[in-house]
Amino acid sequence: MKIAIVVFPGTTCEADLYAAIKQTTGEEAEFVRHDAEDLGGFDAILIPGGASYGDAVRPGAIAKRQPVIKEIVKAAEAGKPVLGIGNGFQILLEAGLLPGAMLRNEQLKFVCKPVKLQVTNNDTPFTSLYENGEIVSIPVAHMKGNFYCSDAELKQLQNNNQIIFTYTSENPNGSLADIAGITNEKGNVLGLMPHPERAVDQLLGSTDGVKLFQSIVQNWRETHVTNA
Amino acid sequence: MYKVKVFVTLKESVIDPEGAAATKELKKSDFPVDNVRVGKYIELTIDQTDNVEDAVHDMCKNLLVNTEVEDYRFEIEEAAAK
Amino acid sequence: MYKVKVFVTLKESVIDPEGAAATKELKKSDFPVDNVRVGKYIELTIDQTDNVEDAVHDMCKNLLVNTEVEDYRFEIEEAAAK
Amino acid sequence: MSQMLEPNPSQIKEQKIYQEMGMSDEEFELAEKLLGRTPNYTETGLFSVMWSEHCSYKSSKPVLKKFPTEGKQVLQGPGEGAGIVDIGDNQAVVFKIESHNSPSAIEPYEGAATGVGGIARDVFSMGARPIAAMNSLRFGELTSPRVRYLLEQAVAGIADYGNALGVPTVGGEIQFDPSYESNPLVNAMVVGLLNHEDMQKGQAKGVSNTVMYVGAATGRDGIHGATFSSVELSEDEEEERAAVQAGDPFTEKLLMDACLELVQSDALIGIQDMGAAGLTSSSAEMASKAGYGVEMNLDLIPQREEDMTAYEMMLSESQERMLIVIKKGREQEIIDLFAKYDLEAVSVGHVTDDKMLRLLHKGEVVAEVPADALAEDAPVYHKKSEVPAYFRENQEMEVTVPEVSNFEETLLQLLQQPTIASKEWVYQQFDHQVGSNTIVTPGSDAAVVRIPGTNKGIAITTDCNSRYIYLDPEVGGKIAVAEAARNVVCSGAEPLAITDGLNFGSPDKPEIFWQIEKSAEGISEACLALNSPVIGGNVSLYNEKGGKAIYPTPIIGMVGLIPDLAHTTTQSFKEAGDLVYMVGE
Ligand SMILES: Nc1ncnc2c1ncn2[C@@H]1O[C@H](COP(=O)(O)OP(=O)(O)O)[C@@H](O)[C@H]1O
Repeated sequence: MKIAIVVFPGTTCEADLYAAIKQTTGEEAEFVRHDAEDLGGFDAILIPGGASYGDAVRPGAIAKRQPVIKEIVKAAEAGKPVLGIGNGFQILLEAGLLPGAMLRNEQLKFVCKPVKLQVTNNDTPFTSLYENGEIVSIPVAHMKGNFYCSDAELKQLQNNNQIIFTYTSENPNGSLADIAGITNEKGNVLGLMPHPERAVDQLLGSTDGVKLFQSIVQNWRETHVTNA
Repeated sequence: MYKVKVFVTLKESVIDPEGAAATKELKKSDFPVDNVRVGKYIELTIDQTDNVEDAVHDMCKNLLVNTEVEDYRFEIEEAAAK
Repeated sequence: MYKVKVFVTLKESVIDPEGAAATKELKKSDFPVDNVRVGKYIELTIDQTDNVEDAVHDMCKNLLVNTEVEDYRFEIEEAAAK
Repeated sequence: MSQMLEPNPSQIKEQKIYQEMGMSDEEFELAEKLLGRTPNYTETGLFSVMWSEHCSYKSSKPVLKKFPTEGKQVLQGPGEGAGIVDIGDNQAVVFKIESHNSPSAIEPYEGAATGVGGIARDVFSMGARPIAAMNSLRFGELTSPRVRYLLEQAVAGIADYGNALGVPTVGGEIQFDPSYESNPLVNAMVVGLLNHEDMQKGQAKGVSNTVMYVGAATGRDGIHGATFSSVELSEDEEEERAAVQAGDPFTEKLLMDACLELVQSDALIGIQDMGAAGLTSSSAEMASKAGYGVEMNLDLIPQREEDMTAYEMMLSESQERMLIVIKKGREQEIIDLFAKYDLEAVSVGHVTDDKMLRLLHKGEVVAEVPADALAEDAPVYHKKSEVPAYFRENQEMEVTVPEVSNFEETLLQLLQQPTIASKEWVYQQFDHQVGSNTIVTPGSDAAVVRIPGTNKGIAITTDCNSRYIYLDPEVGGKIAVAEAARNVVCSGAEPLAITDGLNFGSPDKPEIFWQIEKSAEGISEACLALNSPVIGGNVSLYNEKGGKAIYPTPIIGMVGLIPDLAHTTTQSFKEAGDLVYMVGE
């Protein structure tokens, strides 16, 4: 499996993500730039966190206009797994690959701490190795993770089982319906505010992010084998 | 050459964490205020003569505004060329 | 009851990284724009009849505006009481 | 604001205009002597900033000399942007602490943010990738709304800058005391990591090599000598002028990534951050250190504002800029390298063999000063030192042990003290985990950061109990180093070296100078005892208002090495039933 890690000017979590993939899956990963024009050779696309373009105008507002976005849209349409973490989630929202928008955290401050999440749908290529309802501990680190969407959009998210992770016991940012991560309708594009790449090593406090990366690889293997 | 002023506001249905905090804080200091809403005020110059309005709408929709949660309006003033 | 609109802009000498990034990005898309500056646009209602201007200045200086780096101006409109 | 309006040399001398720039009569005379003529306006500006306490350490040099600065682990002691310590396996850590007190007192958000930006540049200009940031803050009592504003904004400024840069802010310390009411302290420390072969120096060597300017454009930010030019400013314009410089962490992030690629290039000869005194200090110091000269054409300097004078450009404190010297003929390579990061690199001059800093503007030589005169020949003052009355009185007091009747109540009272209470509110705003190497996050003794790709780690702490220093600067200085060492050791590390941020009142007062001297002696003695030399630091003096000085606050930033992360320890109790021991006296 070949995984692309998309790097925009201002991205900061790419090395962490790369290390996490190597450590948890051993799969091949490669950095691609914001101006990359062909991601056809990749099997999955990951957009790490950070502050692309310094979060100018809105987080993700400038990133969504870069050439690589076309390729990400193509990959999403082709059914390949696309994962956006933190700022990556914001970019997916801005690019229209996921519904809704991020507002500033309710408490108006940046928040960095481990939070408890519930896996609310394990029937996705990102969560298949988790149990449904499983509680995991994964850190957040963001200023604008207060998810918002219209009532109609929320209803659709709920009816289609597109809400994959919710905050439990404490909502760190005021996010609507405690939403921490959602997918698109097809389920192959995931936006996730917490950082699973920071939860792959007991030394760092949690290994609950491991199964997310392993799920991606396992699902890819399965479809790959069936198709072959 | 025109000077453009764009006013970006959160849609009424969307909660405004910044505005809510400001309202609370001002009330605490006994200002009889309410409904503080914090939006953006963007100024720019544009060096084109035709279809300036269309261009501004384009810029807003493509970059300056997230129409999912924000509304905008703008004013265009003539400005001296530099 | 008045409706107040406050326009907060960065002082001219202060760098505006956000505006600079927006300028660059819009130029890349061939908009003939320049000097994008991103400020704040604040709306609020105030329920008092006298010295509204003074009150707004107070609010601006004490909370809404960082006068070390920002300038502001405002407009006051009469609004129907709720 | 054209140069026509600037006073000529004889006006500067007769009207003592140099005094407005902070130069004394004797200093101006010395400048004349070194130059062999009366300096013009721009040249007077160069002398005034380079001979300021901040750049020249003219009153603190005799004190700094006392610090032990050597050890077999030290690869670079004081004298460069930051000190460097060996950690084995061909790797080294680079660190330094820097104060940003006065800008933070005026505009805490930007003041603190640009403090982080400045010290990060000091570290990555040595060729090191920043892997952790720390801070040390002092404010008045939280009962004052102004203090709460200062705290809130300073914390937000540190957070936003470090977070956008992708450098984890892994810890720090905060103390509240009335002595800091009008003089808050904001000190920031950054630790970087490099391979030995990537060590850089700020040197301008090799005749006709090219001097390039990289990063953000120059504006009129933070020009203190603006006192004079303000005569020409209408009130409106004055209003438009901010008193402090603002930061742009996005540009800094690009600059950092670009510089870290640049240090791999054999075209690079020298690199230095444009910190305080911006273009002046970087160019003069790089020339002086290398024993060469530098000639720059100021018309080529990227400028953000119109009609800037030579004086303004040379004294600007605009952020996110670097000066580099590269091998002649390799310019295009460098331009291309920076273009990849959306940054401009511009050739602005070259290295000469005449040891002069020569500046051209609009076709004329506007300044021509020996680089050494600016960087090396500043006067050194041996200030008077005197034991303060309060100290003598205190010494005569009997030692009494306070009686505690209700331990529970006293404990609760202590825990409620803002200085002692949990600082979670602060460090939750810092992205302390980015990089995925923060093994011990804020809230324990020292922070522990893994050396990427290894099983080693470093422990980092900042400490200083300024009340102890006030009561007895010598003992207090030892205590500060000892506390830092205990924090580092308790985390499983062995102390390597320290950086110190010396924050004091006015050295012109003999009692204050005594505090500076004595605390330095205490620090030195503890450093020797613990084999933890001083590899760099910063001095911030004149922290006083209305004659009232802050408590003497020499902050110790210590870094220690953990050879095996399995031996990392944290502060918390782990399990019921475990035994609790007290070690020591
Ligand atoms: N308190 C101190 N203790 C030891 N060294 C110091 C101290 N203050 C400054 N230095 C050293 O003096 C040199 C010049 O410092 P400085 O001018 O602050 O550097 P910069 O220009 O990067 O701010 C640096 O190497 C610094 O480490």
